[in-house]
Amino acid sequence: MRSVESLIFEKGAPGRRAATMTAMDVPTEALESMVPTSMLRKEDAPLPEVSEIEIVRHYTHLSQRNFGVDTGFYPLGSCTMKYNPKINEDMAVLPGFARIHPLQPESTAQGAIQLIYELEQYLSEIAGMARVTLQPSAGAHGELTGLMLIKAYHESNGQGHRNIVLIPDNAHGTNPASATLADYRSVEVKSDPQTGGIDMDHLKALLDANAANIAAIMMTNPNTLGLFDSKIAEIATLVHETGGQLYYDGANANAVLGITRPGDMGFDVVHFNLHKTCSTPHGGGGPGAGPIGVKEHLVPFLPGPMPAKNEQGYYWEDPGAQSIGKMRANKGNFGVLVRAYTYLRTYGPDGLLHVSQSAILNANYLKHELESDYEIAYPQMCQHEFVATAERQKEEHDVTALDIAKRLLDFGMYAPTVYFPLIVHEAMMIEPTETETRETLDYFVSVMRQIAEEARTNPEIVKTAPHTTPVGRLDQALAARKPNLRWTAGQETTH
Amino acid sequence: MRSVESLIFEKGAPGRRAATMTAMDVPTEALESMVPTSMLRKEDAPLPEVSEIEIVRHYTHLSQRNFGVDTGFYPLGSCTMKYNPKINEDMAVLPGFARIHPLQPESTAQGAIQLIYELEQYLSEIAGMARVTLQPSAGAHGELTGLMLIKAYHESNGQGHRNIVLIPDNAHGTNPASATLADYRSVEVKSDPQTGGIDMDHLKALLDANAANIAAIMMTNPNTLGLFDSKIAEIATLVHETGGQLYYDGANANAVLGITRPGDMGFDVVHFNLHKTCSTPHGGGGPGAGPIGVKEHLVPFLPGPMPAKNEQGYYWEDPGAQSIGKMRANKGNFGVLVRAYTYLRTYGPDGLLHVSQSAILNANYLKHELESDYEIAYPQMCQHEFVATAERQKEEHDVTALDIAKRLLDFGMYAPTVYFPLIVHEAMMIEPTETETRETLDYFVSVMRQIAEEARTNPEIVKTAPHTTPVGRLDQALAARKPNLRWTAGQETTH
Amino acid sequence: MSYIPNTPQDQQAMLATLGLSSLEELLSPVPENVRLRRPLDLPPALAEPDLKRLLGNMAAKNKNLDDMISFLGAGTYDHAVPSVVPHLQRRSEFVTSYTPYQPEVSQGMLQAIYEFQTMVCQITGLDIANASLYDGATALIEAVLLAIGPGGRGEVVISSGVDPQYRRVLHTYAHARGFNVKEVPTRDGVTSVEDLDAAVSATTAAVVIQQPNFFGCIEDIGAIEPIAHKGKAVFVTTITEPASLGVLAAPGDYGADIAVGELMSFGNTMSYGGPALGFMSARSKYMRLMPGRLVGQTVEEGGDKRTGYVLTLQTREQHIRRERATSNICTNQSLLAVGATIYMAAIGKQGFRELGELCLQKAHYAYRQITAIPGYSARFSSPFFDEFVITAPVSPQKLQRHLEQAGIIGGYSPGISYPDMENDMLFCVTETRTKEDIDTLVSVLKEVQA
Amino acid sequence: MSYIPNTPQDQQAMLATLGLSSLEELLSPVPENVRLRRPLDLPPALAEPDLKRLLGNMAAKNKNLDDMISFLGAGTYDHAVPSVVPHLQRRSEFVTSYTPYQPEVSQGMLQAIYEFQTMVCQITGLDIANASLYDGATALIEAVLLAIGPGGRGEVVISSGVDPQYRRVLHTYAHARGFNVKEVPTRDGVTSVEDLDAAVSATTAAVVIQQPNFFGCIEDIGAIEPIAHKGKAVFVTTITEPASLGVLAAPGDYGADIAVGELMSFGNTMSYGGPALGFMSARSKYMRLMPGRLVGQTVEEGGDKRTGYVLTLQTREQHIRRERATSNICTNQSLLAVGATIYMAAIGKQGFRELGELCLQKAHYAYRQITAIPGYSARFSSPFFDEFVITAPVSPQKLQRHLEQAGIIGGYSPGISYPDMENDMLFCVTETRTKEDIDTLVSVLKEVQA
Ligand SMILES: Cc1ncc(COP(=O)(O)O)c(C=O)c1O
Ligand SMILES: Cc1ncc(COP(=O)(O)O)c(C=O)c1O
Repeated sequence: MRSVESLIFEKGAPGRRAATMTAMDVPTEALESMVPTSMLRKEDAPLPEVSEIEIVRHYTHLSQRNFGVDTGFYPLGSCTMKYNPKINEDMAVLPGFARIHPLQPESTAQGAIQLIYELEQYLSEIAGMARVTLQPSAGAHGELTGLMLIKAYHESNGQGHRNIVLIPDNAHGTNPASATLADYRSVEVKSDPQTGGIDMDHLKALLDANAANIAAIMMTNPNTLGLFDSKIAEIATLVHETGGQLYYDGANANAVLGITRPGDMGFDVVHFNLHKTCSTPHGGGGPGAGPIGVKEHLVPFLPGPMPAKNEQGYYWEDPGAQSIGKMRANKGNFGVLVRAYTYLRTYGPDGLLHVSQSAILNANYLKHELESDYEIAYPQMCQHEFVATAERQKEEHDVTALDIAKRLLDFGMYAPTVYFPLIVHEAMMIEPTETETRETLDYFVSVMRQIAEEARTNPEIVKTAPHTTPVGRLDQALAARKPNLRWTAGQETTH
Repeated sequence: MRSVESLIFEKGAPGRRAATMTAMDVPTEALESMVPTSMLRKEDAPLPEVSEIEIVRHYTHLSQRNFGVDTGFYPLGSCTMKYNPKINEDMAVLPGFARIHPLQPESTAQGAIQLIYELEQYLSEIAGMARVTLQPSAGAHGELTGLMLIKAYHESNGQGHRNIVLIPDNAHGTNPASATLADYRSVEVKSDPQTGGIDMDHLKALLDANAANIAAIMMTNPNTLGLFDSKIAEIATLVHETGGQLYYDGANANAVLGITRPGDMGFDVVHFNLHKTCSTPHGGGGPGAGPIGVKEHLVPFLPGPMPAKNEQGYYWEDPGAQSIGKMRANKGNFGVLVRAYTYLRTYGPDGLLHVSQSAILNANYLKHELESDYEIAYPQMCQHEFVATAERQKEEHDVTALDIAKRLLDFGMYAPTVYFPLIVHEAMMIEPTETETRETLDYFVSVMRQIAEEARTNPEIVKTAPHTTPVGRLDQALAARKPNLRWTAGQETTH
Repeated sequence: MSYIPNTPQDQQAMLATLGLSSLEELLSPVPENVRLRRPLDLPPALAEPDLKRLLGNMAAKNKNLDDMISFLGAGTYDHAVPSVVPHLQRRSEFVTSYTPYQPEVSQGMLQAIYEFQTMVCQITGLDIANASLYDGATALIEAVLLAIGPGGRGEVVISSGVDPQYRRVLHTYAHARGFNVKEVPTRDGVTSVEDLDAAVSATTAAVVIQQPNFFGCIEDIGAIEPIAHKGKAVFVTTITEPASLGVLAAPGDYGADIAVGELMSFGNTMSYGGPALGFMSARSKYMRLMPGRLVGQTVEEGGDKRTGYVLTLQTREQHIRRERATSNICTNQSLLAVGATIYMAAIGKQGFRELGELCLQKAHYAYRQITAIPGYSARFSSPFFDEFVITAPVSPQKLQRHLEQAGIIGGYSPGISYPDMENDMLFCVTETRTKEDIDTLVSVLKEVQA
Repeated sequence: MSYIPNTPQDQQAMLATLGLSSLEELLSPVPENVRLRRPLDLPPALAEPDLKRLLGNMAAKNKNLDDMISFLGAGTYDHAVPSVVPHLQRRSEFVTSYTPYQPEVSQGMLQAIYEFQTMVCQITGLDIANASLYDGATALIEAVLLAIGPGGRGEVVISSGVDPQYRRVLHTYAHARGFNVKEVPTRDGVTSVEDLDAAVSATTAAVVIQQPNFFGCIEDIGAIEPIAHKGKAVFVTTITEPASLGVLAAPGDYGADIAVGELMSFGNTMSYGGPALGFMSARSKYMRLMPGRLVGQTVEEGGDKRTGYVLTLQTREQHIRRERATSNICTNQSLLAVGATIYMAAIGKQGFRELGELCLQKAHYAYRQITAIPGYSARFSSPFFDEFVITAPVSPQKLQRHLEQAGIIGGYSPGISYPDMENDMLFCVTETRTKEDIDTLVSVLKEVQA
């Protein structure tokens, strides 16, 4: 049933309260004797005045207006929306992990440093890298960190002038955005329309034309089309020959666990999205963690501190003079790292291989079953995801990928990633992950086929979807044209 | 939107698993060498074979198909569906409370015994009683305990022949059912149609006729009509004069905190429903806790053990020879007691008085606002609840209390208790509790008025309600005629 | 701290609607002769953080199962709870709902209970089960009351191998209700078949045993069942350690008419023994005599006839049948039933067997190690599941003092209830005890000698 | 343990559909020259209970805030979290959702973030706020990058009263992006106004301070703001201790253009410093330059025009604008923003002020007690909020050893970053420290003398 929840600001009444503060158990002094009057707050911040039951019902209702992996199938391509194990959540909130201060003495944080130390080892092994820093807060943050490392490396070799980062046309937007932040110029590499991999001729041409200025190439493998670039070893050689470095965007690492390692493919730097590959929940947008693994030659440049161990126990080692510095306060998203650690210890080596194999199987199975009704951008065997399109539906019935996405919501499922990668028209990027049952996949297929049938016979129902969600399609244009980014007194919700 | 969730047994597949068991880390022996073959299980119990994600989605969906206080207004009369504070839940799961064994040495359970010891004191003070046993598991269990105490008391006085328990006609069903279990005969006392209290003439007649055989009278005050029986002191005197005891059903204690005490009214025994008055959550049916408070003369009969304290600390004292024995294994619903303790310490004396005052205000406010559209069974000032009726709607438009209850569900609220107390036709027993906002009460009023209007103008919409719930009205007759109390292989859910 | 949302201003406005001006005026129906005219003598209100500090300190005064290695069972068992269970069981829609009187908005709880009833049948091998009872002890009582019938008179025969607490409760109820209880002694840790045979007569209403019994011993049902059924008695079996059903025969398979017991250890917290989770499972013929709530499957009244769940056969219950109800129970243990349901789904068919095997193997390993220590001997030779009685060279009090210093909580002292077992200790070893835990226990025991 | 639901049989059937017979065949696109032909060298899989034991032991090796009385702040603050916050924040519909790309089924998260944006504005007194950034340090960077603009060159002036970690991050970014950073020294614990005046020029892109600053001292904004604004610089204020805003002037009121900082301590776990909750609030004119996600209110396209929430102004972001985006951020800290939102609703208007007052009063009580001890003196005389620097008679290392024995974690040692503060300790006293805690600290300090 359609419904609207008014804002918390529209609830409550003057004087209403929920949580109470601890007693003032010390002798007090006048505020003015402690703080110059000019620096005292003039008016109370107009935060809500609501009772606890109002808060509980409000946010309970909001949660009920939100779809998560626990609600149903979430085939959002590139996002690896796998099941988030409950044990991970429980471990992260153990007081010994959740209630510790980042600056407390090392002697009182041995378990925390040990966990980080061991997690570094596990990720290094999975990536085939020498060392890993767990500092970056998410994938994009990792990308920037990695590019800074590459930059520091080039500078240390007197190659500080290298200013070009090659980025495939199907890359994620964070790749070029990160390059800009590292003061690099992004140059697009075309992909091969047949293989979906890098267009080798174009790559060679770009390398030739810019040989002295190539800082790096950023790639995912499998790429965002879900295709494994089989030329990867050759690409690595070519890029390395020009003096460039290879950066591996690990957003698709769920396809390679125990199968192949970025380090072995020839990459110099890799980031992980622990909130994808390692099952830490995405929390409606974050937090995540984007550890960076590097080959030996980049180790001196890593940001600090790094975990270390001697006879006395675990400790934090300050970085050397070549370190790029620090990417954020403290040691990283520790709460996320606890979850990832738990995940890796749950599966072990055989389990992780099976994770990737199963993710690949689920994707190929879906691809196969959808072929009859939808165009598949690249028909070959895919890895953990693939790109279907609504081109046929668009052309024949004016039904778009967006329409199909919205219609899926009516069946208790989330939608695939749509209109990405940018090089595929009407793209629907589908990533089932390994944690879905065959029955769920079959249900998704049956719904997708039904939607294809509706597009043929009753396109209106698709074009006006969704029909069963709490609200109908929202006016995005209005939101951008007249931005309303915060509530102001007097403003009212329409029901 | 209407929907059905298939049973967990219809999900999964052979060999699917969720939780794994700890490793077998000891040397093993053949089962047959340890257990006689005849006593070995022949076939595995056919429990579900499901993966963790299936379990999570299944029970998440089930929760979404359930309405709680956290979802919305729950004016279920006699059930005191007040807000269940979250801190109570957190305290109850502290490992020091949740992970302790009932038989562990007293020296290792000092905090637990202390909590029980202090909670007994608080409840004694609230009830105006000498001591309280926290053993009974719920209200009905408390009733039986109380009646057993009364019986033991009479027996100790050579009055073991007393076999009648007087019970008002508006009493809850557990009262006579408990009397039967204590081998007592229930005799109904009429209530006065004007005051709603005990019909004094009828009471006197019953007392006269059965003077020597009166074991006790069981009453709530305020009673289930939400009315305070102002004759209570006189009733107590009359019953005591015949040698009978007074039992106070504390289900309505939310109306009397700090205002009046069962002990002061003349009652000899009282039970509390901590899952009502003390805000412990009802859990969809339980658990609760039904502590019993008694006057001094009944103390020797209390079940054991009872908490005690000396210089060494807290300990459990075995009951004396006159004790009735034991009402259940171990010490009571400790997890519930932790919540109740937290609740009482949250409010303190002034707060508890304000709880009852506010509950009474909310009830009178609703009663006043509904008077225009509904019959009110007893028009006088009520306590924490009151009984409205659908008599007018029934007579004029064939719309029943049940129809109105169902229609309320369409507006995101639970329904009042209907058809209880039995003496009121088309009863709708409404208990808002103190934790509801004025806005919520006003919304309820507006919906009730709308329903009254619908009964006049469009009765069908009420009679076919609910319309927006996960399922429509269910066939209760079929359920009772062809009971299906468990799933059996092959049985299928219809969607 | 207060959860009353309405402010004094809100309340004044509401009072004004009623034509009143103070909260005190609302109390006029309460006559002065019973009014409390002083504040309650209770500790003052505390703010949330201060209250948490207070209760945190109180909880810390208890040694919990994470602080100590415990070998206590005796009716309350420590089984590992998968994380998934509390995450789902504690969803507030379940926690904050009442008994599902309005099925259309209570399908979640109703369906979960229907699944609970089914799973209880699956593990007991019986036909039906109810929605829960207070605990194992009162479940046993309810079974006996069912057997006794509405008259409330008659006699039941119970093995003294049944948990002493349960028997104490039975005597308490029997005295009030007016029926007789005959106890049958044990021999070598199991019910004496000869004495049982002598005790059971044609008029015995119920024969009650526990399997495995309080000593952890496995009763010889092959010998007991024919005796139980030689008259018209209802044969009731009590299961306090449900993990045993992973490897031991199901009550339905060995001729029990009713199985009752305790399921708290499946997915719920131990919480000093409560809230607990009594269950009752029975042959279909007892359907209309069952105590407590029953959930049934049905369909919509309307045209779509979707499947749905309702409370059913309510004419058995107190709110309809009143003094003639099958029981007085109203509030039960639903939320714990939800926990047990999710638990059983989570461990599943295979895990349930493995659980039984783990407990059995670990307990037997511990038994072999302990009985190999000079001075320690097995009290009984009967087969057992995950508990066993050891006769120690010193009193259990002394033993416990030594164990406690090593961070161990030893077994229960059955001497409390069985006078001839003064130097005995009842050890319990579930799957939550590691080999290392057991070896630690053994090494401490070795040091304690007469 | 595995979360892969499909069994080998399921997978065989699916492979058959694909005309394949083994999982290995699915890996054919990965050429042999990059295949890993050995198992990963990782510890073996663990069952859930065994893994819990492992991690439980690891967690127990850390001393947590319940084990010790802590006076550590220095950018990470311990504020009590009302129980209601995690109960709601951790509802799985929030936790397990992705960035709300499909608004129709993500209204809950979108509305919560819209409320977060509003509350951030309410406490900062500024016009707009975004949906969160990684942490306080990177939020500061984002503000500077906004001020610097797309060219990426220019100069920013920052007070050395800003958290040394934040400044370290700024230098790291500045080096890569290619802009300059000038640091201004402090005098008596606050930014030296003369030096600031000298450092800021007409071409300075941003002037950055922290309020209260790293020493807990309250900056004299009345003197700073005119200097910051004398050219075209963006005046950025950093707030690491948001409780201060309960009593201290709001950035919007003292002329800041952008306020950034850290809100993790509002409703979230401390978790060794992360995940954290960076925020950015600004004057409206920076709306289209803001980094990160923004949620906006809108209405349905259809006839009913119900209110709804969407991600908006996305053309600023990397997935649309790519190399010309205002930031590279994608995944942010939404779930922590939800926590902070519920927290701010729970403490409310009145509680927010009280929180500030409690911290202020308790810290000043501690300050008075400590500075009264012979040998201990205040390092600065500037006003402060809930942190202050004490010069001790011994080194902070030695002091900490003594404190640790008494179960206390002392303050941070600013000497690590400020070489002239070798014998100093930065004490933090929030509302979570009781008078008893403070008195215990004072009594231990008294015992420690040179
Ligand atoms: C291919 C790819 N690269 C990079 C990213 C950025 O990662 P994050 O969101 O963790 O910053 C994503 C996230 O969606 C991605 O899919
Ligand atoms: C008036 C009254 N008495 C007794 C009871 C029985 O209490 P319980 O459900 O806790 O057994 C109730 C519960 O609904 C009640 O309302």
